[in-house]
Amino acid sequence: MLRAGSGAGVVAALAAAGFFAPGEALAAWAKDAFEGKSVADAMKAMGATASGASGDVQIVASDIAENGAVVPIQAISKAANTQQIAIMVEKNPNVLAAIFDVGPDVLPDFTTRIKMGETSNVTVLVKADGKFLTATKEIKVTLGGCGG
Amino acid sequence: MGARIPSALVVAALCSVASFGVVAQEKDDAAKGIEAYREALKDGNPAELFEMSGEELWRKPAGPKNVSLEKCDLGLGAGKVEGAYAQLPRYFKDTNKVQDLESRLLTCMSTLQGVDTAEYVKARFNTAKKNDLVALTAYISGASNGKKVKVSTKHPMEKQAFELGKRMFFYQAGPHDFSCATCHGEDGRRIRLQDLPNITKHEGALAGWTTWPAYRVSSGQMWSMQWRINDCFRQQRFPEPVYASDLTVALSMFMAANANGATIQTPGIKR
Amino acid sequence: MPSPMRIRAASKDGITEVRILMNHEMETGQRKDSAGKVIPAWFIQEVKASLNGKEVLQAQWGPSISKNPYFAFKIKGGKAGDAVSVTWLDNRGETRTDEAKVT
Amino acid sequence: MTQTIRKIVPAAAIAAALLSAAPAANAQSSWGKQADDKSFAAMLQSGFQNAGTVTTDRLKQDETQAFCSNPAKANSKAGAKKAAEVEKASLATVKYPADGKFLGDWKNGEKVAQSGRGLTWTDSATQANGGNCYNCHQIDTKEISYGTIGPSLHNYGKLKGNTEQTQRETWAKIFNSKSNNACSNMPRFGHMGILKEQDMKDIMALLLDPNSPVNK
Repeated sequence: MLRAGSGAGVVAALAAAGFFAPGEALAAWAKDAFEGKSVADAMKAMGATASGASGDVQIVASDIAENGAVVPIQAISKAANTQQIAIMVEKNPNVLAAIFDVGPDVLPDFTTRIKMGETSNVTVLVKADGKFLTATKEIKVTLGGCGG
Repeated sequence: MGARIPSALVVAALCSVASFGVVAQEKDDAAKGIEAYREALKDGNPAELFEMSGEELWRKPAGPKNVSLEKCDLGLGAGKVEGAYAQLPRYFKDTNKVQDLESRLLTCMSTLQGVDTAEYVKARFNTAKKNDLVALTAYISGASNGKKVKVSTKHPMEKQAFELGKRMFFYQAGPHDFSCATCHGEDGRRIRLQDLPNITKHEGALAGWTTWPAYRVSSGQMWSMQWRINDCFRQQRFPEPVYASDLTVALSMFMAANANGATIQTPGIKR
Repeated sequence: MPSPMRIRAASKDGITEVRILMNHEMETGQRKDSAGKVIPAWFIQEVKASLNGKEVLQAQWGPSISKNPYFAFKIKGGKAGDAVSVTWLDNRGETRTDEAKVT
Repeated sequence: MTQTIRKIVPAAAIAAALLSAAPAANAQSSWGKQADDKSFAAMLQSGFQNAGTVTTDRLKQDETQAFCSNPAKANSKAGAKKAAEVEKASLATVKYPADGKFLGDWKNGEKVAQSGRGLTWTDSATQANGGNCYNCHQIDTKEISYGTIGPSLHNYGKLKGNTEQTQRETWAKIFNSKSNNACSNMPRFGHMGILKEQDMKDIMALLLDPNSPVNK
C-alpha cells in the first residue's frame, strides 16, 4: 500500500478529519503524503523510495491550461497488477493531489480536475506489482482575463 | 480607426514579417493547447449543479405568500419554461416593459411570492440572494438548450430597447475611454488568450449570447448574463450598472437580436 | 446539509463509465479573505463508490482538487438498471451520499 | 420607453452634463436610426450607480469620447476633419518628462505592462494602476498570454531605433494615444492620469532599451 508504514500518520489523519460516524470504515487519509512539500517527500511518504519512468503510465492533459484553477487530468496505467495511482503537481504548495486505489472492480483510468498555482511538471505515480512507475508532463498555466 | 494608420501599427506590420515563422509557430501551439483544454472541460460542466438547485428553487414555495414560481409567465404563458429563454428579452404587457430573464424573475417573485425584490437588486453578486437568481437562470436557460434564438424587435418598445442597446454599446467613457465596442467591435481579437466575439455581427453575437449563463472555472462561479454585463462594465472602468435595469436589458436586446436564429447552448462553461 | 451530487453512469461493452460532479468549495487553506485572514482549509478527503452495494472504489484527495470537483472512472461490469452509489467525506467530517441508475 | 427613475443615482445633472458635453450626440442621423438623446440620457441615469471609489460622474464624456462614440460619423468625410482636430488637440496635451529622460527601468516596465489592476469599483483607492499592456499587445515573447486588440510590440526598439524622435513619438502615444489616432482603442495613460510619469518611463524602457527582452 502507498500509505504503508505511517501508523502515526493514520492517527493524525483521523484526528484531522474530525470523527467518522460509527460504522464508517473509511480508510485513513494519508496525511503525511498529502502534506509533502516536494515530489520526493510525497513519494517517500507513500513508500515509493525507488521509482522509474515508464511508458505504461499515461497522462492525458492539454499542454496549456487557460486557467490554473481547473486543469483536467486523466491518469491511466497500462501496467499489469496496478494497485494505486497518484497525481502530483511539483510546484503546488502541497504536491499530492489525489490517490486512487485500483481494486479488482475498476479500471486503472481516472479523470479529474486539479488546481495548479503556476506552470509546473505534473507527475503520475503508479504502484503496480509492488513497484513504482512514473510519467511526467509539463503543463503551462497562463494568465488570463483583464486583471492580468 | 478607418484608414488612419498609427505608427505603432506600421512597426507591428514590419516585425510580424521579420519574425513571422517564430511568432506564428508559438501562437499556433498556444492556440492548440487552449483548444484541447476547452475540449477537455466540455465533459462535465459544473453548471449542471446549478441547474439542479435552480429547478429546486423554481418549484419550492417561498416568500411571504409561500408559493413557488411555477406559475411565472416567462413570455410563453404561465408556467412554460421550455424554450422561454430563447425568446427573451421581450415586451411584457403586464409590466409595460421590455424584460430579460432576470428582470422578469424579479417581477414574478414580487407578484407571485410577495417578495421585496429591491433587496435582490441591491445584493452583491456571489451572495445568497443573487446566487438564487443565478441558479434560476441556469435552470431556465438550460430548458432552452438546443432551441433557436427568436427575439422580436417588432413592438415599438422592443425596437427602442434594441436601438438604446446599440447606442450604449458604442458609448465611450471613463478614465480608459472604453466602450463595449473597444473589445467586442472587431473580428478575431482577443484579450490575453481569451477570444473576444464581435458582438456587432451575427457570428460574434451568437458566440456570446448563446453560451451564457455559464460556469466560470477561474472563479468556480456560475454567472448569469446580468453578472457578465456587470463585470464587463467593471473592467471598462465604468460605474456599476443597476441590476436588471433598462440599460442592461437594452444591451441584452442588442446582443440577442443580433444572435437571432442561432442555437442556444446554455448553460455554458468558460475560463 | 451538503448539496447533492450529479452522477451519470453509462454501461457499454461490459464497462460502466461513471462521471460525477460534486458540490464543494475545496478551499485550500492557502487563501486569504479581503480582511487578510486565512480562509481555513475545507476539502473532500475521501471518496467511495459502490455498484449494487458492493464497494468498487476508494480515493483520497487533497485540497488541490478543483472547486466543484469532477471525477470520472470506469467499473468493470455493470448493466442498465444497476445502482451506482457515491459517498464523499470532507475534512470537517461532513459527508454526502447520492445514487444513480446505470443507463 | 417608460423609465423608472431611481433615486440612487446622483441626478439629472449627469444627464444634462452628458448632453451638453456631447455635441456629436446631437447629430446622429449619419449612422442610421438611433435612440433619441432624451431616452438615452434617461437610461444612463437610471442604469448606473456609485460603487466603491467609482461614481456616476464617469459617465460624462469629453469631446474625444463623444466623437468616438459614433463610429459611422467618426469614419465619415466630415469625421476625418474633426479627427484631425482631435489629434492636434490631443498632441497639445502631452507633457514630456521634466528631466528630459525618457527611459526608466524595463524590469519595472514589464511589471506595469503585466498588471491590469486599478480604477475599477472593486479596486481600493490605493491600488497601483497597471498599464494593461499585455491585455492587447504582444510584448516580451516569453509571455504567451497576450491580446491582439493592439499590434505586436515585439522588437519595437530594434525596428524603430532608439532615437530621440522615436522616444518623443512613443512617449506621445503612451501619454495621449489620441494624438496620432483620434479614436485609438488605447487609453490615454498620461492625459487621464492612469500611469505616473515613472511608470511611463519604465514602459518606454521595456519598448526601447536595447537590453529589454523586447529587443532581444
